[in-house]
Amino acid sequence: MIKMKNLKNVLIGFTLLIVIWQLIIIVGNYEEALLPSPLKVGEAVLSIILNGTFFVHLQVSFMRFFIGYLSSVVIAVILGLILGRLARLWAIIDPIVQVIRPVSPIAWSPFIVLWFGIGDIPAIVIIFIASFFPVLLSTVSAVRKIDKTYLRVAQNFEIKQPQLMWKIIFPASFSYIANGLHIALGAAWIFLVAGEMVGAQSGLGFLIVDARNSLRLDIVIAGIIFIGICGLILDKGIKLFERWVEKHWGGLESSAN
Amino acid sequence: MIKMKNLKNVLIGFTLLIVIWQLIIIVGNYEEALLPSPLKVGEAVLSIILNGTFFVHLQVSFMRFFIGYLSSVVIAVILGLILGRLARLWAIIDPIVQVIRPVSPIAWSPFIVLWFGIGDIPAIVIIFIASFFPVLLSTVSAVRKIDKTYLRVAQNFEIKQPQLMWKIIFPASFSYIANGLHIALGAAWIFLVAGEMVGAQSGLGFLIVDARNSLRLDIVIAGIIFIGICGLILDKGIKLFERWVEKHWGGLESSAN
Amino acid sequence: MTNQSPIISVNKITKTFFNRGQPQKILDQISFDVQRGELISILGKSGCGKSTLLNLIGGFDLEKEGEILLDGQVVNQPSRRCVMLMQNYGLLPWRSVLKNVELPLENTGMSKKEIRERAKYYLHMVGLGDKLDAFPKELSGGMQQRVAIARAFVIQPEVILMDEPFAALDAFTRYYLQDELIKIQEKENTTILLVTHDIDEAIYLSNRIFMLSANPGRIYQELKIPSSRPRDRSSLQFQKYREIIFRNFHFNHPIAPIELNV
Amino acid sequence: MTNQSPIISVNKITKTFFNRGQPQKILDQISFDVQRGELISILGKSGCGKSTLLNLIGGFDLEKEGEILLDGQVVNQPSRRCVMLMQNYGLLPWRSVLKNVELPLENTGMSKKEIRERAKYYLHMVGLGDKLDAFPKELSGGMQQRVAIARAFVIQPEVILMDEPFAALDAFTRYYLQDELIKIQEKENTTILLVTHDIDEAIYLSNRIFMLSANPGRIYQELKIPSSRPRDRSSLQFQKYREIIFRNFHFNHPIAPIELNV
Amino acid sequence: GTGGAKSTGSEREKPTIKIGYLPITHAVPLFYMEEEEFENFNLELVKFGSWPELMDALNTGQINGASVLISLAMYAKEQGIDLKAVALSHRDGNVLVVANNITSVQDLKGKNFAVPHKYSTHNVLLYQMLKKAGMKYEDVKVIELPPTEMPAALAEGRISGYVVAEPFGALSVSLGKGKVLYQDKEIWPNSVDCALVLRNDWIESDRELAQKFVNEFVKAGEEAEKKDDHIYELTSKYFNVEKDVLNLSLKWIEYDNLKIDEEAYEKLRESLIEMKLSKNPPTYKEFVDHSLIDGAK
Ligand SMILES: Nc1ncnc2c1ncn2[C@@H]1O[C@H](COP(=O)(O)OP(=O)(O)OP(=O)(O)O)[C@@H](O)[C@H]1O
Ligand SMILES: Nc1ncnc2c1ncn2[C@@H]1O[C@H](COP(=O)(O)OP(=O)(O)OP(=O)(O)O)[C@@H](O)[C@H]1O
Ligand SMILES: [Mg+2]
Ligand SMILES: [Mg+2]
Repeated sequence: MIKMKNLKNVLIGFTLLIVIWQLIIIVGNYEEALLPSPLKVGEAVLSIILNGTFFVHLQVSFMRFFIGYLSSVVIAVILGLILGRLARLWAIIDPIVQVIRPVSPIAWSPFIVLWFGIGDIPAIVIIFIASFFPVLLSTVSAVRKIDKTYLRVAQNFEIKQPQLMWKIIFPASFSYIANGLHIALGAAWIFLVAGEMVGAQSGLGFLIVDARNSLRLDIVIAGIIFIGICGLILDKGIKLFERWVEKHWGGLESSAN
Repeated sequence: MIKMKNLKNVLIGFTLLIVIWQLIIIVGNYEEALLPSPLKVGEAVLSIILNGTFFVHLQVSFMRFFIGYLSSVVIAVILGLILGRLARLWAIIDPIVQVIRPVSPIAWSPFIVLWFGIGDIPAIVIIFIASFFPVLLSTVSAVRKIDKTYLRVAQNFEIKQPQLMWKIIFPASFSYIANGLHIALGAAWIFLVAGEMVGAQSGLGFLIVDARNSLRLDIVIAGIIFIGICGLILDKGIKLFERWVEKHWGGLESSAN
Repeated sequence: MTNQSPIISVNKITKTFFNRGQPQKILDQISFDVQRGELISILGKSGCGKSTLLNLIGGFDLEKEGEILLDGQVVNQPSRRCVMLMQNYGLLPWRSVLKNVELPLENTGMSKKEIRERAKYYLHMVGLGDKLDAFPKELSGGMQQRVAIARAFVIQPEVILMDEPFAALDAFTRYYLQDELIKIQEKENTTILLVTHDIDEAIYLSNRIFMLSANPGRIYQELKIPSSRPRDRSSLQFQKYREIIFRNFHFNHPIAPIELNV
Repeated sequence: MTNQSPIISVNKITKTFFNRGQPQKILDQISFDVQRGELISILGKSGCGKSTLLNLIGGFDLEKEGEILLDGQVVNQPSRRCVMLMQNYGLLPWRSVLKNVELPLENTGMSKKEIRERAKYYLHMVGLGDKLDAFPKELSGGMQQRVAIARAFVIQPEVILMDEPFAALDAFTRYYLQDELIKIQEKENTTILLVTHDIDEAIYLSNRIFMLSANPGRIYQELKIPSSRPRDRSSLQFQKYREIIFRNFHFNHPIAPIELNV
Repeated sequence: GTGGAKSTGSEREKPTIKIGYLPITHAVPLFYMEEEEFENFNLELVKFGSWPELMDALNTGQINGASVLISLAMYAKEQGIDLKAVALSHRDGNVLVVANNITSVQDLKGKNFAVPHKYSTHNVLLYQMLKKAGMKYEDVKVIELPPTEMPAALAEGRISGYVVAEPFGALSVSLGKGKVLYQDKEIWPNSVDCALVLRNDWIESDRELAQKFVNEFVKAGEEAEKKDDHIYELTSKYFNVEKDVLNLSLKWIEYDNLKIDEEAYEKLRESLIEMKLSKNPPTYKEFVDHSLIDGAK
C-alpha cells in the first residue's frame, strides 16, 4: 500500500518536472543543441543503457567511489576515535584541519596530479578528501560528546584501554559517527564528477565531462540523471545500514539528525 | 589565558605543518615549479596581500558568496517551512529533490552558462545550488520533527496561521534549521572555487584557477590558504550567530548536532 | 459543589489504538461528570490510559466512540476554554517567562498593556514576579511548572487539564506546589482534572478520585474526599484514604512475592 | 549491625565548586561511618549536594577536602568493590540486557560460561529471566532499573551506591522495586548507600537516614529506624517517622504562605 | 594511469607512449593514429577535459607528450618544465566568431569577448586583430571561458564573440547564432597554434622511439589532410556535431607541412611579450626541436 502511494508520488513528481522542462524549452525557444528536450534526453538515456556504456562507467565510478570513500572512512574514524580522546593533541591538529577543510578538493588538483598521476587514483583521492573531513570531525566531536555516564560505568567496572575503546567509546559514539558517514557520503558523491575530470577515461563523471566536450548535452543530462539516481540509491543504502546497525545494536538513540 | 593557549596550539600546529611540507619537498625532490616551498608560498602570500590583489578578489568573492548564500537560505527556509507543513505536496517534490541533490553543481555548468551567462551570476548560482538543498531538506525535516507539544500548545490557545508559523513553527525548528545553515555554509564555500571557474575574471576562486593556468603554484597554495582561512572565519562567524540567537531566544536546546 | 449542569460530561468513551494492525482497547466505556469548581484526580498505573483520556477531553484526539461535552457542547477541537497542562510543562523555550504567559492572550483583542499586566499578575501569584525575563531553561523544574500554571490560569479557562503536573519534581517542591495549586484554584474557582500516579497527591488535592484500571482502562472505583483543604498529610483520616487506595490497587503488600531461588 | 570496622568511613568532607570563578561550598564537613550490611538513606532537597557526595564516595570525583575510606583504604579511584547505580540507570543501550549484566564480569578472568550463568542468575533474581535478549530501550523504566540492579549485584560488590534509583518510576512500580531491593540486599548482605528525596522511600528502606541540608550541605540530623523490614507503609510507626522528617524539613505545612494579592 | 611515463609496454615488450589531447579538430592526426597499430610502440591517447588539466599532467610527467596550445607549453618551459615542441598539430583552422549584429572589429568595443585561456594563441589572435583595427586590447572585455560554454554564451548574448579551437566556432556559425569575422590566416598568416609537445627527458631517453613516433604523426597528418570519409567518420566519434559543422571546421584547417616555422614562432613570442603575458618566453632554439620532423622527411 505504502509502496504504491510512494510510486504514485514519484510519478507525479517527475511528470511535473518533465512538463516544466518542456515548457522552458518552448517558452525560452532554446536550440536543441543548447538545451535538449526531455524526449531527446530520454533517447540518450535509453541508448547509453542499451549499448552498455552506462554500466561500464557506472562500475568504474562505483569502484573508485567505494575505494575512496571506504578507505577515507576507515582512516578518519580510527583517527577520530584516537584524537577524540587526546584533547591536547587535537588542540594542535584542529586548527590545521579547520583551515584545510573549507578548501575545495578541486583546488588541490594540480598537486593531486603531481602526487597521484592520472586515471583512477586522482578520482579516488578527491573522493577521499571530500569524505575525510566530515567523518574525522564528526567522529572527534562524537567521542568528546559521549554521555559521561558511559565513561563512569566503564571506570566503575575498571574497563581499561583498548577494551574501553571498542566496548564503550565506539558504540557510544556510533550513532553520531554514522551521521558523519552519511553526510560524507553525500559530499563525496558530489565530488565524483570533479574527481573524474582529471585524466580519467571512464566513469560517470567522465561521461558527463566528455559528453559536454563532445557537445552532447542530451548525454550530459542523462549523466546528471544517472548520478542523481545513483546518489539517491547510495543515500537510501546508508540509511538502511544505519537502521540495521541501530536495530542490531539495540537502542542507540536514533541519530540526532 | 584561554586565548593565549589557543594561539600557542595554532602556532605549534602550523609550524608542524610547515616542517612536514618542507620535508616532503626535500625527500620527494620536487621541482620548485611543481611544488613550491613554504618560503616561496610565504612570499606569494605577502606579495598578493601587499599589492592589494588579495583584497580585491576577497571582496568580490564575499559579495558573490553572500548574495548566493543568503538568497538561497532565505528561499530555502521559506519554502522549507511551507513544504514541511504540506506533507502531500512534499511527498511529490521530495523525489525530485532527492535526485537533483546528489548532482554536483559543476555538472550543471553548461546550463548555468546558458541561463545565467558569465561573470558574477554563474558563481552566485553555483553557490546558491550548493547551499539550497541542505537548507531546504533540513528545514523540511525540522518542521516535520517539531515537538508535538508546541503544536498542541498552539492548538490549545487557538493560534492559527500565519501566527502559527512565526510564533511557533519557525522558532521551534530554528535550532535544527541553523544546523542546516551551518552545513550549507561549508558546502557553499567549498564550491566557490568551482563557481568562479566559469567565466569569472575575479574572486578567490579565479585567483586559484588563474594562478594554476599561469603555473604559479605558489599562488595556488597562497589562494588555498586564503580560502581555508576565510572558510574558517565564516564557520566561526555562523557559530557565533547560532550562539547569539540561542542566547537571545533563550533555551533552544543546543542544536542536535 | 453546585447543582448546575456539569461542566464536563464524559459519556461512554471507548478508545482503541492500533499497534501493528492489532486493535488494543485502551479505554473502555468511561463515563463521568465533573461539576464546576471541582478538582478531580484520575489515578492509575503507568500506561493505563490516563494521558489518552485527558487528550480526548481536551479535544486533541477526536477519534473515539462516545461523546464528550464541555459545558453542554460537543468537544470537537481544542479550545481556550479548556487548557491542558502538559506532562513536560509545554513551555516555549524561545520565549521568556513573561512572554510565555502572554502567549494565550495575544490573539484575544486585548491591548498590549493589558496583556502584560494580566501576565505579570499571574506570575506574581505563583511567586515568580522576579523572573519575568528569565528563559524557561534557566529555571528549576518546579519554577517551570509554576510558569505553566500561570499560563494556564491567565486566560481564566473554565477547565484546566493537568497531566502528572508534579511527577518530575522532588518531594519537597511537589508538596509546596500542591499547596499553591489549591490556593489558586480556590481563588479562581477553576475546574481541574488532574492525572497522577501519586496516591498522596490525589488524596491531598482532590474532591473526588477516579481509579483507573489497566487493560482496558475502566473507572472501577470512585472515592469522594469530603474533608476540607488544606489537609494534614499525617492525619489519621489521610491514612484511611491511603489504605483504601492501597487495598484497591493491591499494593499494601506486593502482589507477587519475588522469586529468590531460580 | 556488627562490631567490625566500618566499611565506609567519611571524614570531614568539604566540597567546593566554582561557578564563574565564585567558590560555592556544596558540602561542608560531612562525616559518618557505615557498617557492613547497612542500608543508609541520604535525604535532601534537589540541589543540596546528594549526588556530589555519592560521587566523592564512589571515587568518581577526587577533588575534595577530607578523607574517604572504603574498608580502611583511601578511595582514590572508582573500583568494582563499590558500584554506583546511576540516576538514569547507566545501561549501555547497544548491549542486550544479558550483555549489560555480563559487562562487569568480562575482565575478571571468569570463563564465558561462568559469566553467562552468573548474569542469568541475577537477572532471574530480579524477575527478568525472560528478557535476556531484549535491549534496554525495549523495557519500561522499572525493568531498566532492575537490569541496573542486577548489574550492580552481579559482581558482588561490598558497597552499592544508589542515586535516586526509583525517582523516575510511577508510585506502584516504585513500591514493588523497593520490596525487591530489600530482599536482594538481605540475601546478599550488601552495604547500600541510597540517595533520595522521597521521604517514604527513606523510611521504608533504611536502617538509618541522614538528612542533608542545603547551602552548604550538612548532615543536620540522623534518624535510626530500628523496626524490622518489610515495613507497613500505613502503620502508625511509619507515620511517626514521617512526621519527624516533615517537621525537620518544615514541610508539614508550607514555609511561606503563597502571596495571593500582589 | 599507473605506469606513468616510463612504463614500458605490455605485450611483446613494445613501449607505450602516452599522449594527451582535447577533443577538438586540432587533434585529428592523433585520432587517426589511435586507430592504427604500430610496429615499435603502443599509443595511448589520454583525453582531458580542459587545458589546465592537460598541462598538469604534462608538467608532472604523467604523459609523454600532448597536442597542446604551444603558448601554454612555452609558458611551462619558461617556468622550468623541460618540454620541447617537435611539430605543429595543424595549421590554421581558428576563426574569430562574432554575434550576428557585429559587423566590424570596432563594434566589439566594450563588449565581452571569450578566449579559452589567456596564454593561448587565440588570445594572441584577438590581440592581433584589435591591433590591426587600431584598437587597444583593453577596449574589449576579455573573458576566459571553457570552449564548450562559448556557443551557448554567444547564443544567449552573454558574449559578443569568441576565438577558440574548432569545432566550437563552426557550431555557432551553423546554428546561425554567429558568423566568422576573420579567419586566422587573414589576421596572422601561418599562425602557430596547437603543437605536438613532448617531454625532453623522454626524447633524450629514447630518441629513436621519439623519431618513430613523430614519423607516424607526420604520416597521420597527411592522412588527415585527405579529409575523406574515413576521417569524417573517425572524427565524429570524438565529438558529436552535425555533419555540416564538421565540414565547416575541417574546411578551415590543414594538417600537412607541420614543421614549426621560426618566423611565425618569433611573432608569437614577441606578441606574448608585447601583451605582457610573459616576460621571457623561450626562444625558438631553446624550445623547438625540429630535428625529429626533419628526420621524418
Ligand atoms: N498513538 C498511539 N498509538 C498506539 N498506542 C498508543 C498510542 N498512544 C498511547 N498508546 C498506548 O496506550 C496506552 C496508554 O497510554 P497513555 O499515554 O494514555 O498512558 P498513561 O496512563 O498516561 O501512562 P503514563 O503514566 O506513563 O503517562 C499505552 O499502553 C500506550 O502504549
Ligand atoms: N560540576 C559542577 N560545577 C559547578 N557546580 C556544580 C557542579 N555539579 C554540581 N554543582 C552544584 O552543586 C549543587 C549540588 O548538586 P548535586 O547534583 O549534588 O545535587 P543533588 O542533591 O544531587 O540534586 P538532585 O536531587 O536534583 O539530583 C547544585 O547546586 C549544583 O548546581
Ligand atoms: Mg501519561
Ligand atoms: Mg542528584
